[in-house]
Amino acid sequence: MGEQPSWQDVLDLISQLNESDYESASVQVGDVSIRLSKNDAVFDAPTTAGRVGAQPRIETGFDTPTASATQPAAAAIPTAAPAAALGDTIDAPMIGVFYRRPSPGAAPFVEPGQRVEADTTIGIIEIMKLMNPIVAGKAGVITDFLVTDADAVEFGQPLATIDTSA
Amino acid sequence: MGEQPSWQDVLDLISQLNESDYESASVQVGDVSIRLSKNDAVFDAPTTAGRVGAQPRIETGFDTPTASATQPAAAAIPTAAPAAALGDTIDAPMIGVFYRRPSPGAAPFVEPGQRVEADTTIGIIEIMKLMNPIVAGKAGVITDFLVTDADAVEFGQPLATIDTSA
Amino acid sequence: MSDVPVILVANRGEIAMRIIAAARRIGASPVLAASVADKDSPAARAADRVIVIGASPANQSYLKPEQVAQAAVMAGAAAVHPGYGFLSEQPALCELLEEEGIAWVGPRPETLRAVGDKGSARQVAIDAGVPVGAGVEIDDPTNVVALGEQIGYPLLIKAIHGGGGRGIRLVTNPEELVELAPQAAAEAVAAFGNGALYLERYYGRARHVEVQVFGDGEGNAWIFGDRDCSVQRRHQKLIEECPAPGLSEKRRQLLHDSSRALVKVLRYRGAGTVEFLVDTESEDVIFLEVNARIQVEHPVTEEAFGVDLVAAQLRLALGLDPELPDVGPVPPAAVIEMRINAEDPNADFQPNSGDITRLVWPKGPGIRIDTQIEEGYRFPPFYDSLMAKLIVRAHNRDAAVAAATAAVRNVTIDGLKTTLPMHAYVLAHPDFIAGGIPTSWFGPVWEARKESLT
Amino acid sequence: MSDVPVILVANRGEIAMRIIAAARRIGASPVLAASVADKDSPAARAADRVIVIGASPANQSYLKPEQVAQAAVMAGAAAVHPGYGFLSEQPALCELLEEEGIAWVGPRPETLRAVGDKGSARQVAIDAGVPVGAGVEIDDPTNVVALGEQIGYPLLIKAIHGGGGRGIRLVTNPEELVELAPQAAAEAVAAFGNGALYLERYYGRARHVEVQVFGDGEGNAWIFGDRDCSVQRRHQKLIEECPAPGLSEKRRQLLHDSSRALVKVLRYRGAGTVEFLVDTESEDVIFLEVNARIQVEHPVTEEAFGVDLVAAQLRLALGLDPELPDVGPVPPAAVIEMRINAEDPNADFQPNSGDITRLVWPKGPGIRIDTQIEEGYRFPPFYDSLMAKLIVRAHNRDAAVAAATAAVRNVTIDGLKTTLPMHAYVLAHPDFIAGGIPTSWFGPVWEARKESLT
Repeated sequence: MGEQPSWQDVLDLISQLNESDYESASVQVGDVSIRLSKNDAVFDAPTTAGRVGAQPRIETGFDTPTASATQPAAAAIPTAAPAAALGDTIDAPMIGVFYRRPSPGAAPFVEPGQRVEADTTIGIIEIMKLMNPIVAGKAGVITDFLVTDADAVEFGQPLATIDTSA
Repeated sequence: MGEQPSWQDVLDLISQLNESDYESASVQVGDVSIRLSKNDAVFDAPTTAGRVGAQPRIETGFDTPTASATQPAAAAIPTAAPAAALGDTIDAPMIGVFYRRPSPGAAPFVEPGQRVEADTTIGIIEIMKLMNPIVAGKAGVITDFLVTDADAVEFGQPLATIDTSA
Repeated sequence: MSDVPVILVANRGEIAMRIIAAARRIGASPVLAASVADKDSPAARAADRVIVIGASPANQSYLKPEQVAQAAVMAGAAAVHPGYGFLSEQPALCELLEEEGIAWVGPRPETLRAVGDKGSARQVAIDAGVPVGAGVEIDDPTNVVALGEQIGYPLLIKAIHGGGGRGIRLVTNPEELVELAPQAAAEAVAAFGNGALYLERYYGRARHVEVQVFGDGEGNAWIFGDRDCSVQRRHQKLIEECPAPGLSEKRRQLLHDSSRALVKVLRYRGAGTVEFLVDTESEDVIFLEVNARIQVEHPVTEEAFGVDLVAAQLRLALGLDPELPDVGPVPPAAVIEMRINAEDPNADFQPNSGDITRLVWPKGPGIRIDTQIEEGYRFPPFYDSLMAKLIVRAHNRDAAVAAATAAVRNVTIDGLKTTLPMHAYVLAHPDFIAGGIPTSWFGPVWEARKESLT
Repeated sequence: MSDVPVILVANRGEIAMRIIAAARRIGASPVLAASVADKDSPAARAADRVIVIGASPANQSYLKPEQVAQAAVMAGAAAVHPGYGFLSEQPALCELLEEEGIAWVGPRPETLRAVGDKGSARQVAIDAGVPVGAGVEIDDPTNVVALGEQIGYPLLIKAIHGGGGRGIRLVTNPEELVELAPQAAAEAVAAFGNGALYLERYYGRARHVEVQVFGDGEGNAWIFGDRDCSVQRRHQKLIEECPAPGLSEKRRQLLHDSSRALVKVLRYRGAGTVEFLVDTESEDVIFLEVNARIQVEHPVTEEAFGVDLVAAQLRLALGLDPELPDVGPVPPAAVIEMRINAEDPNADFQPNSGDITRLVWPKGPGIRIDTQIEEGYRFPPFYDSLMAKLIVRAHNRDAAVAAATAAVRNVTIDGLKTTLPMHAYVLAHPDFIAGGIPTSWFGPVWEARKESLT
């Protein structure tokens, strides 16, 4: 970097990092060093080793394979954590009223613990008296339903959790 | 960094960090180092000796006797300033035009390097044709003038730096 | 049921903010039906609740009647305000809501149908005694002189089966008509398989003037003056003002009386606009269409007359007195609205989207800003390019133009290209300052400016 | 020298924002003279430059003429706008600036002197033929019946050397006067060492009505209608409106003509206000004083008439045409301003300061907010308690009261106690809705409310 950051630069960077999605960050430029953490689970190691010239360096605290990689700030933004398999959900593809059964009194389409394929119907969404079958969209084991039978749901609302690694 | 942060800069930074989402932070600029923690679960390095419970902690890198003292942030605001001797300034007590000499062509009231007492006149501020002598306000050695002769100055603007430890 | 009625806002952007404000004005609870892209928008934050109705593209959310109706049911809405565009003039949503006993903030579905089609709207106008454009079918292309006289010059020869601008010829005198009519018939046969032609009067230098009406649904009308919306680019309005400058008392009365007659014939309910073409080269005034909704440019009328049209719409839909005054034909102020679009006027008005990094609005007397944008707002690529409406009021038109000029100069929007430079240019142009420019004015003037810069 | 004139804004808070907006309106560059406490304020950010003139307490900054003048010199100001309060009616700053060739946005220093003193202001009014309060000195306390008749009842006996409310007696009929006058004389001798008394007419149920004037400095006046400012607590205005409701044409004409005569006599320059007491129990109209500055409540006039008084002040000071229209005596709209103060109306209007944690303003037609506050702003303890002015305009007074009621309901200011609950109460009170309450109305009504709550 041609010039040392000014004090204002430092303030701006901290402010920018605060608005970012990083849990923690460490930036060192020349003799300017900034380390920040939103969860405190970091900074145990000797972090100042391995400077990359005068490049700004950001260290995230994620314990994933990418955590210690050195990369420019801009590149880091959307390449987030590898979707934890257990947290996967099946989301409502439309607004309406969600039913787990084909008709009142009938057995549910699926129960938690049951394995589904992408095209397995897991419920129905009624929108203005039109019934729309809802399929799982991915294969796996339904771990839980997040809405109750006959709940109104919005577009994109998680209906059920699914373990796609199972 | 070309310039060292002033004491006010440090206070501003701490205030900014306090309003941020960070649990902990460490900032080092030149020989100024700031490390803060909202929960104290960090900074296991040798510098963490002498923590005061979960209080935020400020460590200045100024090489003064108080530099490594641990103190709460709130207390640090105006009183705490163990007046870093080198960074101390004499500020304009009024808006006006600052003169270093009693009259054009005359010798300056004081020169950098010169020792002053609290009541030593270091210049004049003219406000709407009224001349007001400006005294140092504290004893020490004038290290530098921050404004040029006949500069317009605002209220509170630093006029000169003074080493009060000298 | 609570005694605070819920208003479902079935729109986005600045008009969603406007409807939310009107709901708050009358003490109702605004709930926003939003696409995923808008679920955290400023309008979403301003509402009491947000219901996500569909994906970001409008055709998967804002344009789906059953999704909006479902949201209205879920919200327990007493009424649904559709804003403008989207489903605002579609009978479909209106009818779905009727079945659910939810009020529609707009005219009856039969009104929407009657004015939604050019042909039937023309017939309604004729029934109401409103002047419509002269048009006549040609029986014999070799015998057209009398028909030409009947229509007047200049006129257009149009192939009845043509469309999209094809099969149209401009004729400025009888000699041309005699020469071109047989040719056009032959070409129409060749191009469309049918040689039927008709003649229509051509107004190359007409203004767009419209009348703000508000009907009680039983044939009675409030008339809130007129607006001039002649600063247009490709039929898109850029600047609107109230009142229309330089209208003779006689013309104004014809416009207002015609609009009143239409409200009566339609038993029109709520806010609407009757659009006219007002010729600058003849005394002709021609009915264009009825816009059966609140319009983008309604604020100029509100500010000119000191009324709240959107609150009045809501009140009427809830079965209340709309609380509107009877006013004179000319308001006691002049108001100008500038549409600030996320378009680059120096690059053929190409739309752009992205983050608004800095935003400063002018302040002071008579300034109103209708917008959803704020600093840090990410202007989305999915919807139309209207970012904000800058509305300026003063005691007369000269003062309003001066105030608008200063207001435009004092807007800062960083991060996106906007139409602000275009507004600055138009407001300083002697033709605009003089008032009464036709809709054909802006295009060539802006082109000429571009050429003068290169 | 640049052709963009610099305007030094010698004030803070909402009026600093207002002057900055007016400077931008006329294309000038606003520079703020700020105390240390205000150096990072919203007004500071809105200005092109900030000059720190002194410490936070006003008597070390905003009240120091030489510090403000010095800032004006340093800014290269073409003119200094003093706002209201602080140095706005002091000849001192005005004269310092004159020496430097910097324009003062306000009347001449001799005008400030002439109207700054009650006695000389009264004499100016008498010279201009403006009705002043009847007052007469008592020669002989045992012979007062004729003097009493001359003044009229009720009246006040005042000790000439009394003051601060001491030595004043209210008398409602001649018998009381005969009995009390000798007593009062004896008491005055005992208390003030001098028994001199005078009689003054007492108006217990008078309204505060004022006229907005704008003089060209050569004797010509624009009159921008009147304002009613009778909702007062201990002489502090809480709510103002334009026009004053229920004034007869004759009274209005007397007020306006009197104001015009004063402008002429004073060769008044710029914006000013002539305050009157308008009795509700007699036909009396009494001159109170001339306020030789822009007033807090100027926006109601601006919105009612569609003018920019502050921009006009700046233009006039810069030697330009103020660009003001001639208007009729009654504006074509009704406007109400509510002063939102950082005071707790339920705790004797005790002021408070601190952080504004949440701030939501109502939006919609006819709403204007004049303020410096924003979310996160730390309301300082050093200055007066005015946080914001909420100004609402509608086509008539009933609609304006309704709109104001809704607007107050839709303000959210968290972090500080404000006068909003007081506004909600007054706006809903039948006396206020009826219009024309006297200045003595609010005090007991608010007390009675408090008692009814406990």
